[in-house]
Amino acid sequence: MSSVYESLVEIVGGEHVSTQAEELYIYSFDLGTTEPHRPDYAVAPRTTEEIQEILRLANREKVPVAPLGGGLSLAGLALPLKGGISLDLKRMDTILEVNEKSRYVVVECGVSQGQLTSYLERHHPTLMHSEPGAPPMATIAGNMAIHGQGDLAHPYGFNSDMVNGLEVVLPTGEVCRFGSCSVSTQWYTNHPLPDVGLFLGWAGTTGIITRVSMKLFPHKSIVGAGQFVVKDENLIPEIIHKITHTEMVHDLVAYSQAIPPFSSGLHHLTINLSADSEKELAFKMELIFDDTLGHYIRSGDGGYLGFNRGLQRPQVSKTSDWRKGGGFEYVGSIMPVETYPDCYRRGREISEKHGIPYTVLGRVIGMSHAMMFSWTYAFNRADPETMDQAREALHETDDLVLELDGAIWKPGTYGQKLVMERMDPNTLNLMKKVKQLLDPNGIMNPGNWEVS
Amino acid sequence: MTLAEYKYADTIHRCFRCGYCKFPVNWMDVNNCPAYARFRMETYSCGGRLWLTKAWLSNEIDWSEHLAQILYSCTACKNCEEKCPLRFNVDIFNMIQAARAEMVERGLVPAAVKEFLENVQRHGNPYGNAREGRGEWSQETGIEQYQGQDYLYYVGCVGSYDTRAQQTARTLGKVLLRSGVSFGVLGSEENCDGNEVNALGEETLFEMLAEENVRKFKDLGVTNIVTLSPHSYNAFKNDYAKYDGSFPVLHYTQLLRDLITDGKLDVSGGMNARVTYHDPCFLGRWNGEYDAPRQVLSAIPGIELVEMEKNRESTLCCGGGGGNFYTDFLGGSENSPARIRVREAATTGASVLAVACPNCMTMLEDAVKAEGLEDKLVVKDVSEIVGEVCGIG
Amino acid sequence: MDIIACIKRIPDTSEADTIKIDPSQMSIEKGSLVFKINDWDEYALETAVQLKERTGGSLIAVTVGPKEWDDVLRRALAMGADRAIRVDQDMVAADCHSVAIVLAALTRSLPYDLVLCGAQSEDFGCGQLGVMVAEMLGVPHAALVVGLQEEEGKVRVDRELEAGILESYTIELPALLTIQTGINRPRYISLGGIKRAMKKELQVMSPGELGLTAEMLAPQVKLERLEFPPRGKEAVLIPGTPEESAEHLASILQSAGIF
Amino acid sequence: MPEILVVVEHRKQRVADISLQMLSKGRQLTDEAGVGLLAVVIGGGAGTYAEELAGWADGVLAVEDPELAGPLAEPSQKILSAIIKERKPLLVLMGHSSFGMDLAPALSVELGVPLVTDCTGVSL
Repeated sequence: MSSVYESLVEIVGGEHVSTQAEELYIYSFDLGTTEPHRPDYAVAPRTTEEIQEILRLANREKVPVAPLGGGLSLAGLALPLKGGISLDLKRMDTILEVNEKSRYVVVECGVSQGQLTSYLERHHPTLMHSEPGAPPMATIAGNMAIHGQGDLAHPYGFNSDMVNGLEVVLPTGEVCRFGSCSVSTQWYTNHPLPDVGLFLGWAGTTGIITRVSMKLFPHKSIVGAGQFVVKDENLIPEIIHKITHTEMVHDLVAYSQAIPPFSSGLHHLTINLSADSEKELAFKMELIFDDTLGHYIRSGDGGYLGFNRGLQRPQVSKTSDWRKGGGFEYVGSIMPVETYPDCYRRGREISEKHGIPYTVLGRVIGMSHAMMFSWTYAFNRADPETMDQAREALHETDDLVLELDGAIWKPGTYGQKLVMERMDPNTLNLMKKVKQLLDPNGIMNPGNWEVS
Repeated sequence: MTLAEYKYADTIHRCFRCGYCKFPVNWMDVNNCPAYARFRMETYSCGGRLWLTKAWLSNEIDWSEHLAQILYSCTACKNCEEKCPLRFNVDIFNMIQAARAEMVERGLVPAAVKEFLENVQRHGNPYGNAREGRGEWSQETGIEQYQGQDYLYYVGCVGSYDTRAQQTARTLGKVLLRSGVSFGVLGSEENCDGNEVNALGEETLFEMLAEENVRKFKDLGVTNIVTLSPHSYNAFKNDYAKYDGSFPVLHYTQLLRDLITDGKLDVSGGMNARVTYHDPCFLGRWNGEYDAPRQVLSAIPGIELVEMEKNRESTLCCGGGGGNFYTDFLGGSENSPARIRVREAATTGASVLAVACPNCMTMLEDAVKAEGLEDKLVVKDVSEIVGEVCGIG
Repeated sequence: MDIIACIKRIPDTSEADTIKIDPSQMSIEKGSLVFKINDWDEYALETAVQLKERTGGSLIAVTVGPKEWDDVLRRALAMGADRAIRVDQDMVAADCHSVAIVLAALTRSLPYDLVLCGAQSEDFGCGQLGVMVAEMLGVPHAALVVGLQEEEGKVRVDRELEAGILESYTIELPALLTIQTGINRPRYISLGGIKRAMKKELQVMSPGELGLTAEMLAPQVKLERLEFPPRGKEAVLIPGTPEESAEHLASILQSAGIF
Repeated sequence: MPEILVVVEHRKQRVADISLQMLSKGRQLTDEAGVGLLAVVIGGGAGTYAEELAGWADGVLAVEDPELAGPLAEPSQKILSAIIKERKPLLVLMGHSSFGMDLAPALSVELGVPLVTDCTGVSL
């Protein structure tokens, strides 16, 4: 075994590879409820070339490699399920290029959400990217790889829809480029070349993304969020439909949670607006809160809770402290917007059955084309019983998603099995062939999307 | 001791390891936890360190040299407490310190920490230098021994023994003399203030140092203290009260600011220089004093004060806190925090990097040399800048 | 396994220039010096404590010296010794042979399987004491031990020879070993630990209680004089900027007839 | 004839440097005092050094013993104490090496002969 270690030291340098108990302990944990899986090596490369050498070594020695970004997928997707190398990519954190005219950014795979948001605010104030609600440590590429969504999901869709190009190291060590960057020096579009979209949603089982080009969008000087609340969950789909019809809104989220108690059973809508002038803002406000939502207010079905300027950075980590337990995990799904009422009701039942304060959230994707719906289960890391409760609730929720005819977003191994059981057999078989083609020795993040 | 007896048993597991603690306030990079910036492995991040502490205390992992080094690589800079969105953030360093106290009691500390603490036990300073030599820095400066003057000018170990920091101690003494301040020093009678000893977890040794110092100060009739180092300032201000030693204490930049506003210190001579100021953690994040040093610098005509992007609550620690100026667990790389910091200082176009702490002075000056920036950037203590303006050599 | 660890108190002279030889030229000025456990003995103590932690049994720390030597025994107790004994006799100027006689007499009066001493002391550096005590006790010994593994009734020992060669032995107990630095990493002795160890027993004995008379302790080797070694080759620190020091160096080399 | 005895160490078919220093010091002392210099070498192959040592010492005593591959303190002590009791040398010189430190103190106690170590200067 030591020969692999010595080779790794040669590739990345002694300080960036460890087989010591402390590193193996920390890199065996996901932040959610997934059981720990211990790597044999923790490795932190700095360049694409180092990753190539690591993957060639892994192929020679049949050592599994699990790529790791921020490690915040909360579904164990970056855990070394079969041991081997936990490949921490966060040292590759250079923002390579921002192109104002074509509105795109090229980043290394370790660039974090917080870092990019800050960079754009300081250097390109008229541009923004679709920042997910995950903690700022989450990486751009990692979020891309799981079909993540951010605060521009409505109106512009999944973050993975915003890919302009990828640089990927294949499991066998070659570097490939997809999109315009494969033929030109410009990373401005993913199309029109033959689409070889084999690296998003695969949970890192088909290669390691080392560079990403991503679309950026106009960032207006005034940003803020309006709050609207309704009692009846059945109204949510139609309200979303009407709001999205105005095409005036950035990011539209409906959520409901048991804490604080007064809000339990209520459904809040966070409506992000942005404008470059007070006039534009006033016009949008009137269009949304008077013309579109006015009659809900007058009929007593809904309430307007005001509009506050400036977007507060997402503090989702606070959820991890609800039970003073330093932990939560959620099932994400991609559902039709009209299933919101069932998702809420059935989800609330599961939470209450397991004694967990319910938290559900629906983020609109595109023009109400779909929504990411999540059920969050907090637990107390020091109390295994609550972790078991949360784990059971998560699995039951995975089942619920399929029962409601939806699709699980970034499923862990349990959810993957459910999805594969229902997936079209030919599609499943194609997935198998693709993986065998790209990863003959089965070293790329094994344990994920294992087609039996 | 088992996890149950650990003072923060009900808090240590609440860390979600979400990584906020690695960022400065403006989120620009993940280098603001100095140990993580140096090693870029999750074990060295604040979250990693808390998880490892819990794992060790609940016997999931054994003690090892590597674990001790990880625990002691934290420089007590409190960036994590500034950034963590969770309610237990006020206790983060306390949790690390309590784990260190457990390692101290079991005798299982890194060799460099053992040396540091033994030298303080025997010689009253971490360098192991003889006590008689502690007052030599003040020879031929006209600074007097303390006998009841208005202020006790407390210098601290680094200022007393480190050759570069001694110059700062001398200059400040002369500036105070020039301003007509009535003060005296303890010279070879001065003992370690214990701030780093406390941070390293040797609680009983800190208690002894504090009690001895309080008794000595009271015997000498000390009324006010002014410190050269924010580390001493922190100990006297926050930790000596429980040993019945609540003396009014000022960091010297606070005194200089008052002297200037009261007209007792004339800085009108001015100095033409573009200066950037580095907030020391024990003055800024620990004690909320961000303005006094800046007010002193801004009072000097001709000084153009430019801010680094990481300033005030977002300052990037020089890597010298928590005993690291001696144990140097974060040294030896271009990612050593001090070297990252001087590179940032250079990008402001400033020719002078102003500091207000002897630890920062030694760490950042070495970093300027290591980065080959001597011709572009010089490290000066705020007192030295004031000294130059007043024509004090 | 019952273990006896012999320790010595010596000045902490990490900053060499503070040492002054007193007018009698028979010892150094104690004045402001600070004292500690002899480095080698600290490694021996750590070896003893680890052995006791592994095998159970008792560990007694012993020394020969005046009242102020109690502080090193307190530290030994804090490190893990069960009890401590001091033979009240100031033998700083005595030769190793006389000290060995005292230690051998004391050891004979105690239950022991293994006696551990430091290989030498930082002050006089004779490196004789342990092996002399072994000979007096008539037990097998090994000097400069860098590795130790206990077995049933015996110990496996590694000795460090020149050029990094290791020699391994198995020695029947009871035995005496002198310990070389680097065998382990001595633990830190916290002030809290020392305070807690105050409760442990520290027994003081006189040489008489061990049946020793002044004549028996008469030294075979007498200390005549202590002095600093004569200034050997001169090392000169050439000050100034690179240009100045280069010039200065050139002139020195020329005057030395090298050019 | 009174004499100075030098205990010669050898390892890997070579006389140890420290022993050469002892021999040259012994030679200097014996010339000054007009006494004999005896080199004693013990262990397997001891005889092979006789010629080399003869260049220094007036006499060489090689104690050949195949079992004694390397210089072992305990058996060497028995042999040396017998030689010293018989020849009663004025002075015994030995290297302060890992071998010397293991042997000399024991020999000194057994023979009741005073011992000084780490010497940088010797004169009769």
